[in-house]
Amino acid sequence: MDRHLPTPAERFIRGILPENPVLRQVLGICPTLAVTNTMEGAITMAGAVLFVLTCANVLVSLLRPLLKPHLRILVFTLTIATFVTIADRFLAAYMYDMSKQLGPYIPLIIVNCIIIARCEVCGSKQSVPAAFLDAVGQSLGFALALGAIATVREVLGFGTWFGRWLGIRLLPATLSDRVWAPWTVMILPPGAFLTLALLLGAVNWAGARLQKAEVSR
Amino acid sequence: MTSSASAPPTGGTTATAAARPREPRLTVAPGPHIADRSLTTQRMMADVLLALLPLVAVAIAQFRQYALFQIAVATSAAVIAEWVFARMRGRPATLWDGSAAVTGLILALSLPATAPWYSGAVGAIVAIGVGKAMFGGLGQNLFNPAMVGRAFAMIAFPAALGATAYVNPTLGLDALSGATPLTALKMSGNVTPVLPLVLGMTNGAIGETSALASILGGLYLCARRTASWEIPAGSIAALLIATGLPALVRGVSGWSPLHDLCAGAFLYGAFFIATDPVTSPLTPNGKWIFGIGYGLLVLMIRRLSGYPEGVMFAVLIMNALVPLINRATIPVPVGGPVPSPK
Amino acid sequence: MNYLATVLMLAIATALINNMVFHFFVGCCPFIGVSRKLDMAFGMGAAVTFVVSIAALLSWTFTYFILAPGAPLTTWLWRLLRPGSTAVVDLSILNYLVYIFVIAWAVQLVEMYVRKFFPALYKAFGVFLPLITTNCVILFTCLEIMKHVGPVPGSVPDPWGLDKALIYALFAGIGFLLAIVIMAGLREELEHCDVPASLRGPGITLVIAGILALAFLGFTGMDSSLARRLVPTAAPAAAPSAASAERPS
Amino acid sequence: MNTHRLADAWLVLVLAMAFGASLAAVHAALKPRIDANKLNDTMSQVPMLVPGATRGERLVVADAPLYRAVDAAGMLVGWVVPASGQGFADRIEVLVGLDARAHRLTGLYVLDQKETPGLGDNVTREGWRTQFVGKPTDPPLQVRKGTAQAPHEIEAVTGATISSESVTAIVNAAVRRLREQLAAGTLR
Amino acid sequence: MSVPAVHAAPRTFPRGVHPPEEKHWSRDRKIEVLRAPPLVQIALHQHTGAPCTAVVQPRQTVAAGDIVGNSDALISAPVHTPVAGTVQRETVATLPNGRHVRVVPVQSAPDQPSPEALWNDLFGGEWPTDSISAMDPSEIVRAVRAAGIVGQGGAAFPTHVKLARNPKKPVDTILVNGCECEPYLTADERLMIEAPRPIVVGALIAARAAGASRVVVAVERNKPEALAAIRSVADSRGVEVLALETKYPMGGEKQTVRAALGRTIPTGGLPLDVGVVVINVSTAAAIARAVLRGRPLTHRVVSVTGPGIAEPKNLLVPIGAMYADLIAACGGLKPEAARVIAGGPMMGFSLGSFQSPVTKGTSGIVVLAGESARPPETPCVRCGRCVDVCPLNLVPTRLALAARHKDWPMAQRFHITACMECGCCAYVCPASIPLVQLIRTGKVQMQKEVAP
Ligand SMILES: Cc1cc2nc3c(=O)[nH]c(=O)nc-3n(C[C@H](O)[C@H](O)[C@H](O)COP(=O)(O)O)c2cc1C
Ligand SMILES: Cc1cc2nc3c(=O)[nH]c(=O)nc-3n(C[C@H](O)[C@H](O)[C@H](O)COP(=O)(O)O)c2cc1C
Ligand SMILES: Cc1cc2nc3c(=O)[nH]c(=O)nc-3n(C[C@H](O)[C@H](O)[C@H](O)COP(=O)(O)O)c2cc1C
Ligand SMILES: Cc1cc2nc3c(=O)[nH]c(=O)nc-3n(C[C@H](O)[C@H](O)[C@H](O)CO)c2cc1C
Ligand code: SF4
Ligand code: SF4
Ligand code: SF4
Ligand code: SF4
Ligand code: FES
Repeated sequence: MDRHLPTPAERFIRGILPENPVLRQVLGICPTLAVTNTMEGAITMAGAVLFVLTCANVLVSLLRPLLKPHLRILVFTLTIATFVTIADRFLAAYMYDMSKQLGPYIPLIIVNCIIIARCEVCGSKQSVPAAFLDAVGQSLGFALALGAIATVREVLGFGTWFGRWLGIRLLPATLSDRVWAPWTVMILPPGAFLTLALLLGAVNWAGARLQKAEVSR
Repeated sequence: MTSSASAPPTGGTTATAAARPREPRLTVAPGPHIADRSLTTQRMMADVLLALLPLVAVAIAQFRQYALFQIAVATSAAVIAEWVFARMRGRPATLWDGSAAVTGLILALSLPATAPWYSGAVGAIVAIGVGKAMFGGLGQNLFNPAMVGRAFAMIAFPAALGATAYVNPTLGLDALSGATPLTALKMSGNVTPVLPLVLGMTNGAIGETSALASILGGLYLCARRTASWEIPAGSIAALLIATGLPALVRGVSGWSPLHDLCAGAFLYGAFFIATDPVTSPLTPNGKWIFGIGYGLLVLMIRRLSGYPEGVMFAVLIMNALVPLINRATIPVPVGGPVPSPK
Repeated sequence: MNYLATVLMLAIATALINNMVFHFFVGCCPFIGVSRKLDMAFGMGAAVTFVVSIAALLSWTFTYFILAPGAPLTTWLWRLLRPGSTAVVDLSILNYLVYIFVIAWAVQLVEMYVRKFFPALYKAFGVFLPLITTNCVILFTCLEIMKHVGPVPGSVPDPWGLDKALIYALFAGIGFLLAIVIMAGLREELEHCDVPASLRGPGITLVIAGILALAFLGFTGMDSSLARRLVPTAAPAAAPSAASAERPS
Repeated sequence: MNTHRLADAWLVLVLAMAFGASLAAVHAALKPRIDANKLNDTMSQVPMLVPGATRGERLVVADAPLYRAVDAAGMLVGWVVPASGQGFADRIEVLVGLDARAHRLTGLYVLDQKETPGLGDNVTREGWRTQFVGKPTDPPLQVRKGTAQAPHEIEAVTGATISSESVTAIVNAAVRRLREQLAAGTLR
Repeated sequence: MSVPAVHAAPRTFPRGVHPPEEKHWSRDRKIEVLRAPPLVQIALHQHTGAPCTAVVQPRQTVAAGDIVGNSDALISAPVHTPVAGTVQRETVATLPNGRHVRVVPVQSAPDQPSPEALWNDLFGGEWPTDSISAMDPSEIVRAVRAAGIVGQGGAAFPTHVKLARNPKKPVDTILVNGCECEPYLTADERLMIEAPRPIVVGALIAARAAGASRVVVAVERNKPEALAAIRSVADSRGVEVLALETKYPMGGEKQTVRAALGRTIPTGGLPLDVGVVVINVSTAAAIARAVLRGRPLTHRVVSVTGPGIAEPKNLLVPIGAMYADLIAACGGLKPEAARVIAGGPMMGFSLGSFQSPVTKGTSGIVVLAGESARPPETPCVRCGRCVDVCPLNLVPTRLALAARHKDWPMAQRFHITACMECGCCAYVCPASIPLVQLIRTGKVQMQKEVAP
């Protein structure tokens, strides 16, 4: 049945960079933009996606012999919505601050293209270990992208990194604003769009470079 | 073949003319064989710099070394950025067409006198990098680079470029001791007399204070046909009509349509920024629409939004609409549209 | 407050100031994926506007009568089963499940209805309808409306009736339509530009979105000053409502 | 045909049951905690907003909630009024603390706001909010750019006059509402 | 069809450009007759339409005016030898527009008519008008075809086709085009001054053929002498003369008809669609010659002018003479000559070689000097100046962009096929974009790629 499908280990590796959901597949853009003005938001979102994606992918993989084609999407949606609700309640109960900050973007994971795409591409076709590692790999890739964007935005926008949890301050608070000032724009929507654009550009550029190097070798 | 730079050369192959022993060097090229040389791209940019001189003069007269500082920082940052980005893309250096200097100067003139060094520098780098180079360089950008840079800097450093940045009585310059006319109106309802607005004796961005200087420079640009007159005409007409009709009904007390015209950056924007050929429509009808839209948006933002002035936002929003305007104003050829083959 | 002013304020705030794409970042995937051609973009935007209005109608109704804490229908049923019970019945844990099915169902319904009765319209945007099920604009709108639905007085700040929910949804859709049409216009232009290879496609689209987000910041504050102008008696800078600042509990 | 479909859908039905059950369990387990979180947001502020108070008692008056601040002995020491209004960017939600007869402000807390970070969101800073403490409630407060001169004046946050005015207007409205209710005798 | 009153004519058209006129180089030089060169090359395809095939054999001797090539196609015209002599082997020559055509070389016999005799035969003497009203229209058309007359205004469209009556499209006006709006060129101007009579008479004959009741001669205002000369002949014969604004491309027929008659020719249509036939002044003279004297079209006036030629002249040349012969007759190129153009500087073609024969459509040779090359191309700054000048109200920059990117839907959206390639847009473009060239190749490629 497995026609040249990638092995579990390959699935894991691919999710992190070669098939990074945000940077290579340009999926899941909404949360990527919305929650990355602080590292805390980015990591919490990535954690929620890790939970939902892993549970959904594994469950779909378990159910895969029973899936009827025309009910497939329905089952996916049902599964995802349930796990998202659980994640949402869990955050509201134990990380109330983050729950308030992330607001509707946690429930929006339900329609996140990454998760449906993984259920389609991997969960409904491959074994449980593959589905599990695929989910973890993709989530790590997602976390990597979110972390990269959030790092740029938080450092430039607030002058901090994990400012709320760890209190890391990169610009001394006493710096005169004649010399340098944080860039408020990075916290606002324009900064989100521009950061992601530049990151995508950089990744594409590096990818093209690597490819050229390989071809010439 | 997507790049415009790789187009065939216009002058080139030397013919082996067999007519005469003296053999002049002859060129073969597609027609027309004569060109109106009074206006080249380079000349257009030089025109803009020339037309900006009155504004620069007023700025320096009023804000002294602060104006010089802003102009120096933003213009040199823009020119250096242009060079760096052209190198990065492996494109021929485009410094000598002067467009980067225009972008830098227009940006500089839109800053408050006391803006810290990084606001002009970041603004100029974003203007050229994000506003221009990322779209493919001269002629291909969809948004006015100077306004992209200014918007980025303004939102990045709201304290340095926002309303509070203008008032700074401690620097010993009279020009910097009062609120800008638009801020004074918005916050406390104070009305600045018209004459200082016309001459340039109020506070504000260094290039915007004198309506007269903007008009002088602007008329020169329109007369040279470097700028399309339809855009300032449309915007001024729209502003005067939209403010004048209510004034006719209710009567004028205090802030008049003339104030709206002369205060803030409206005229500077109408003559120098909205007229950026690259980011405005192609056809005369499109230019009218663009100008009217600009005028109305400036007014709407001044009156209704949280910001005292709307020039920058109005220009960017109208830039975004240019492709739609261009599409809606495709002229009908003389003699009607091409008949469909049948 | 004057009803017209409320409506106008909500419309401007939803479509321009808090634009779905430029402010809330929702609908980014179709915004990037379906904005290459003007007619496609218009079809997508129109389809979203259409579906979001219907989804809002359904989700408001479901939330108000069934799901929200103390919803009348659920409470009535519960009392029928357990006469004398005073507990506040709360099915809001099912919110997300119900919304996503409401949306899926609404899309199916709309598709069938439009195909049957408006074939021309179906041709224009029918192909986009199935895609919309997973469109976050719709779900996001339902979630926003949810925050303002509370059958028990005082349980939510600024409660909305069905009318406000519908206006909100309509202008959320219009805001999305506006954004995607503007973007498509710009991208058609861009096809002839020498954009760096690594930025072509999503990259430059996001750059433009960033610039548009900057431009749309110019609308900030317009809703409240408009309200102030239309209703001069309202207090300066704010039209405070007496409602609670609490979240629904 | 219909039964055929139903037969096909057994998996969905089973899943729905299972998921429903698990959600019910999650709900039952977490709801008390979530509710406590929400209430805490407000309740934990009461002692800070009204000096001498140890806890709040929630009332609903004219469809809007209100908190009686009581001391350990259960005696009324003041009020906490939740209120909200439009700020520069979005709604601002605040809690206003007042003495028992609503003559003086005793505290101000910003629950939720989306003002510009670094500008408008400075209204949440303690340094700015303490201005309100001890202010008389009559005449209504007014914002002033620069240094406050009269007792009823509030200094604007630099660069964020609009946010400052919003908060002040929200406070004034909350005060007005409480005083009306006190005067009408609906509260004791 | 109602005929608009003359005073309603606007005398101009919207947009267009005003390049420097540069007529002074040759406008005062009387037309000189070029002595028949030793060899002429008669192109078998010098008109729009089907090419001719040779009807003479190598080594055959021919008399001046003998037919050399002919075709049965409707849209075609025979070619004749301008000189007496011996036919040689058919070869191929390249015309200035890049087209390769078959040519019949004729070696001139030693005894050729004197210049005065030739001039008198072609343009001098009496041109009676009394018989015109009795002429049979189809007879005129036949004579025009037999004489091989094609338009001498540039397009070289067979004139007999234009004059043939079409009951569905009645003609009310013959418009004689004496605008000569291209800078430098003065051939038509000189002809109007020196031979107004055959022009006016030819126009009246054309009117008889086409069934037109009205004859109008339109001349740009910058040619007062020509206007006066034509008026002196025309007024007594019921022919109107109109002075139009000096503006390029006033001579384009869409613009002339608009300016002179106030009528708008539909896009993709002809003057015929608005009841007008437009003929060039030389064409008119050729018609008179053909009908009244039975002479074929064998000679034409060519301006050889510009700052790069030693002695600018207007020459009456045998069709088939080489460009090199004409240049030599004018003292050759100056050392500073930089570009040699067949035709005017706006629409003409620059020459790589002078071994091309003059054809019926050749109106001039312009030699530019010094720094005449256009500056190098830079990116379009979307200034819209090209839009401001396009006489047809097109958006040239978009057409060029579409052509460059082969975006045919866009090209069609912007009406690329309506462009008449007049060059106004490229003339004003501050970025020196070769707009006309791009549009021209775009039109051709589009036709190939979007075959119906
Ligand atoms: C070209 C130009 C464009 C400007 N655009 C804006 C704008 O869109 N919004 C704004 O608040 N200020 C803008 N300004 C600055 C204002 O004109 C100036 O600050 C105004 O007089 C008072 O605004 P402030 O209260 O923000 O300082 C612009 C200035 C210039 C020169
Ligand atoms: C990016 C940006 C964000 C802003 N955010 C706020 C804000 O959150 N609250 C506010 O009152 N003013 C904000 N402003 C400033 C307003 O435009 C307005 O200038 C200000 O309220 C005037 O206050 P001032 O008179 O104290 O400078 C912001 C300005 C910019 C450029
Ligand atoms: C741009 C342009 C300019 C023209 N200029 C002239 C001109 O100056 N004189 C002229 O006789 N024909 C000119 N023509 C050709 C006329 O349009 C028209 O074809 C001609 O007058 C018809 O007469 P014919 O068939 O006798 O040549 C021009 C055509 C174009 C497209
Ligand atoms: C009349 C005129 C106005 C211009 N205005 C601007 C401007 O507002 N901002 C800018 O960056 N460049 C301006 N330019 C320069 C140039 O067009 C600009 O750098 C291009 O947008 C870069 O592609 C202007 C040029 C002209 C001729
Ligand atoms: S699934 Fe929806 S919310 Fe998520 S990234 Fe895609 S478009 Fe955005
Ligand atoms: S399926 Fe929809 S949401 Fe997903 S990538 Fe495509 S357009 Fe975006
Ligand atoms: S004149 Fe040249 S630069 Fe200007 S719009 Fe036309 S093609 Fe572009
Ligand atoms: S060449 Fe074509 S596009 Fe250019 S001006 Fe002439 S008609 Fe217009
Ligand atoms: S992720 Fe937003 S609509 Fe698909």
